[in-house]
Amino acid sequence: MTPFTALPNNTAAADDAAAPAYTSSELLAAVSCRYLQGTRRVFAGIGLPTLAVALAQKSTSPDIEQVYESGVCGAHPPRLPETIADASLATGAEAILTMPVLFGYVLQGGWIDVGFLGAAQIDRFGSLNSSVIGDWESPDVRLPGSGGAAEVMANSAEVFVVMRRHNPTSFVRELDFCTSPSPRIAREKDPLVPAQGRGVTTVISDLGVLKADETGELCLATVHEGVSAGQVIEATGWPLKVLPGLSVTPAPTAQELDLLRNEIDPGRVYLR
Amino acid sequence: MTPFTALPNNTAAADDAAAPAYTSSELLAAVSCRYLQGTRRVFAGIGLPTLAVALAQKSTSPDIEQVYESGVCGAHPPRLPETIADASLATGAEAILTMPVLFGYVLQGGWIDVGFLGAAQIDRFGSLNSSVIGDWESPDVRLPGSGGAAEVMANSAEVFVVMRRHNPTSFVRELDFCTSPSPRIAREKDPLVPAQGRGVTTVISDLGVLKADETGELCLATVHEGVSAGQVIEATGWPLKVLPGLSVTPAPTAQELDLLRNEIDPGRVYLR
Amino acid sequence: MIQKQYSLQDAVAEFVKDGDTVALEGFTHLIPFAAGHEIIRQGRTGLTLVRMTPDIVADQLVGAGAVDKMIFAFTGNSSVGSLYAIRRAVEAGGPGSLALEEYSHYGLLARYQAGAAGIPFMPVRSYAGSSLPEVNPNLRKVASPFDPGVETYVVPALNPDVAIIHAQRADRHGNIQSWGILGPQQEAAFASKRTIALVEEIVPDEVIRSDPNRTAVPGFAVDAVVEVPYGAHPSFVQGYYDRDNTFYRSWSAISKNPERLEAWLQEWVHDTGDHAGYVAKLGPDFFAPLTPEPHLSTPVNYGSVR
Amino acid sequence: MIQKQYSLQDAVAEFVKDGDTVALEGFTHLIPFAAGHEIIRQGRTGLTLVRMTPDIVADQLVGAGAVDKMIFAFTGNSSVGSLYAIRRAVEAGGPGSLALEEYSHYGLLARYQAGAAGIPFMPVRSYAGSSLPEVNPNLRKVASPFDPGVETYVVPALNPDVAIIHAQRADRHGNIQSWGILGPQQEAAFASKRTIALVEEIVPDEVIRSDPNRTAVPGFAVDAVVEVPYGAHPSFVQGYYDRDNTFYRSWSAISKNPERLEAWLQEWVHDTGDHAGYVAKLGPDFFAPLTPEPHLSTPVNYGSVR
Repeated sequence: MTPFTALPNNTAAADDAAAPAYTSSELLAAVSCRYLQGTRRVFAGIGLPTLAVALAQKSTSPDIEQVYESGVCGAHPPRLPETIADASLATGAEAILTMPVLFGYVLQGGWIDVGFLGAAQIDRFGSLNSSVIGDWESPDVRLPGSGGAAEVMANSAEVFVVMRRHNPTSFVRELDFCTSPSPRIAREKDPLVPAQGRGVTTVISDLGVLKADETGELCLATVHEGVSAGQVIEATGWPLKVLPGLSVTPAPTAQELDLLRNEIDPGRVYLR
Repeated sequence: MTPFTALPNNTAAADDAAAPAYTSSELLAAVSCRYLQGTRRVFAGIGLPTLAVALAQKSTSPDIEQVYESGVCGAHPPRLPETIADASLATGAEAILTMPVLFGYVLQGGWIDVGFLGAAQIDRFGSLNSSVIGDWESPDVRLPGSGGAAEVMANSAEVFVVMRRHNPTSFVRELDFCTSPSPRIAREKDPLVPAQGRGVTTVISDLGVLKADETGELCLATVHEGVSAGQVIEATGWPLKVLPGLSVTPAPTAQELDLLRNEIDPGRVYLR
Repeated sequence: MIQKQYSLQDAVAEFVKDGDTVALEGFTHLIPFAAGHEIIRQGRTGLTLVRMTPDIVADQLVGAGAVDKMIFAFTGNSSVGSLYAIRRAVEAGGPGSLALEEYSHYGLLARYQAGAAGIPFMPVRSYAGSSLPEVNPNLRKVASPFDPGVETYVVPALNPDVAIIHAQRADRHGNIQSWGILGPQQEAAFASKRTIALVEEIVPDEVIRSDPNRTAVPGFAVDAVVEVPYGAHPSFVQGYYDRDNTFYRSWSAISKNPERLEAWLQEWVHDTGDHAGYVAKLGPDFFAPLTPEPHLSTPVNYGSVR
Repeated sequence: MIQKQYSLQDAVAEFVKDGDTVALEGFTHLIPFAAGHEIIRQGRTGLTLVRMTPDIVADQLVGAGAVDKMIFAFTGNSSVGSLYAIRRAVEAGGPGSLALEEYSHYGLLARYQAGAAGIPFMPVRSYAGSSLPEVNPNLRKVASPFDPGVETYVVPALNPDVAIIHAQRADRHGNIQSWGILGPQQEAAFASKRTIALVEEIVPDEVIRSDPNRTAVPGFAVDAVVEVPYGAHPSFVQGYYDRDNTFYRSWSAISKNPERLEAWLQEWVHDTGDHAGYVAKLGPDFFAPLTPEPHLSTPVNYGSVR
């Protein structure tokens, strides 16, 4: 990841004049954390979301909880888990639910406030493709597939998407395949199937942050330090709208960086 | 219960010449046990079926298992359970399944060979009423209802019914209400719903044993000692057919009585 | 930390309202009698009681006039004899009588499952040929979209206003653990808008976290956790106390006579003031003969990083 | 007593046939690698592999030519990198390529649930607007009979020929106990016509019976129970050994090169002869650094009659 040069950010310019340089991962984690304010339960895999939730727990949102698709709730791992298949996530957790309970009762039951997803492609209204590049029958590249993403999209109150590479092949006008549909396309294609949740409200990329407007369209809300709105528009496959009052993404604060580096991920497992 | 006078029975006349008197409960348990030969899994509540299964385990069918609707499988209670709500059924059991697993996967999944049921009314093809005497909306007598009976009837390979009182108000031409339908009526009323299992194959009453013929009609197979076929026909609300070769129900053997009285239910909890 | 610990009085006052649909669950085991009594004490009316197996606690609630309707699968119990308050209320007929909505066990359980899972209905493998669909419009058929020649009965999702359950233990965050016969408590809790969990004891966090697979309902799905020792009496709590069969056998005679039932409710529910009063009235030696000998599970090793 | 204990060789020989639909389950945890290897050793072909998360073991089975079709929800894993045998087989296209039937997690889990519960289909709360129904005819809609204005997607029951699972322990009767992340093993076992359960150890009956709530699959639903220590390597078994992340990271490079993959299968699967040979080849000290410190559950009291 390219390190960004730290610059005083908008909200904490005075305090952070001496903030150190930060990496893209640190920025993504800190930004994700801020958007989690007021959230109770996050459904996420391992990686940047883990850092964001851990940071929120240690700063703004001590009661926030991460629920893993494996069924683990209220994890208290003695060290940062290396993979979702880390035994330390299970030991000492508050609950390990069965898979029918986790996917049926917790996820479909509407208990998740924010679901974190990644994808190979995202479109203007936040539909995601994680199945295939090219044609499904004879793919150019076979991707892993939905996993739980289709359920997370359909059932979380809102969804955050982290995209490490913002470019026109990932932010596309039209998906090659729609694995996890936005509520908008869901209602359009299957109007009688009740939708719950707002779909993708927030996309955090290496260039900036997109937020959904009232129609669900993803629009540029902030640009990261050193990035221009034009650069983001150029890197986006659809005509990207810019929200009024576009600002620069606040940089990680010294306190956030300290927590991430020295308490949460001292081994730099995810802070690559 | 009326004690029967022991008489030499058909199959073990020589051995059992000196067999002691037995009660109706002992007869019902011993007869039920015999019909369980070859059965692997029985779904039953507490009471006579418990005795029948325990007797089978200690005599003809050591591998037979009783599954309780509470989810307990492979119970090894230190004493005969007094009620289905007996803590001793859970302690030391091989498994306690959740209710969705027990009713969904085990019962609906087709794992039960013989389900034991009782009822207030039974009809010619083995449909059962355990809901109401009179009209459902304004009942003469409100009965407990199905409990698991409807599922046991619909999903066991076959069903045994124990009726302690054989008379025309319990063996009826027409049920007041059909709580647990025979596969015959199920197919007639809901022909597109797949049926599994043969329904009631065996009714053990205080007068004799009815067995289903190839059409599913319950016919008199044996009469208990001292009971005539005419008595049973008179006590039955439909024109009861008699199977060819009607015989006298073999009495409990001395060994069976010994096991029941001295090993299985020394406190005479169910051998009332 | 979100405050989850309540007194039983406060939990019932805050989470159970007149006219609510209340799932009071526990299958022979872990029946939340103490909560039923507190509902009577607080004079709730117009409740729709959902319970797979309405038994003595349901008879008490009906006898006290708290319940207008009962959604159930099996009411009564051979060791109880008849539940006369319920029978009187049903057999009376006409206005003011107890309305019934009748299922079989899995039919009602599947309603909880569908309610918990956010799906509109759940298929079940029963009810073909039954009279129940004639008296219960919630038992309907759907054709399989995979084989037009196949139909299945389905039941609709049920989402009670509040679930009330009892368990052996919880932590202060409301993570509920139980063992022995589990009943439909997990389904009822997830299906309901609010959940009150009574427990025999609130234990240190470390106890719950030493065995996370034992947690049936995670704290986030519990609104109030209430420590109520002996709160399931006269039913039983595996490992804590056995069933009070003497009381069960005595109930039918009490319930048969409306005056006697009223006197019993006055003496054992209203006059005791709260569940601690009820336990005190039972007497200090009451539970000794009902207390089982210890029979512990072999610990399992979850392992920890080296 | 019904004989349930098998060698892995005999269990696979008796219960896994060419052309079978095989559910090989374990969600990150308890993946039955040893059974996958034995299937390769015995040269099975034409299998339909059902697995929510086809990962290295699936890549090995596909690379060995055992699998014609894969029913799945997520294939690959960020810590594995690509599964090249699967990618080659899929991206090849045309005859001889690997057929796919694609779901999301709950869609496939719900197929097991319906298969286990004997119902024709199971409703799920997803797939509206998705492209998946266009490529998978098993994702269909049904109108609710309770509200004609409401539709739901449903998936059909799945009943594999055989389920293969791994667990911590069992008794000789095949009562299977596991803890940690449970995955879809219970559903897969009940949905399948036959079940093979691999366990780290077969323990005395008393151990299993000391904690009956821990039993995920009762003995009657298990056809073969096989004691295979370290049978889940390189995945992990909670409390027994951690995941071999080094192997996971190394796999992509092996799988990328067909000759290297073939050599790996020869060396580690065929030439080892059986799983004991595989473990011996890893060496006597191999598992020491992967073995966790003990972290025991607090025993619960089931109680016993006085």
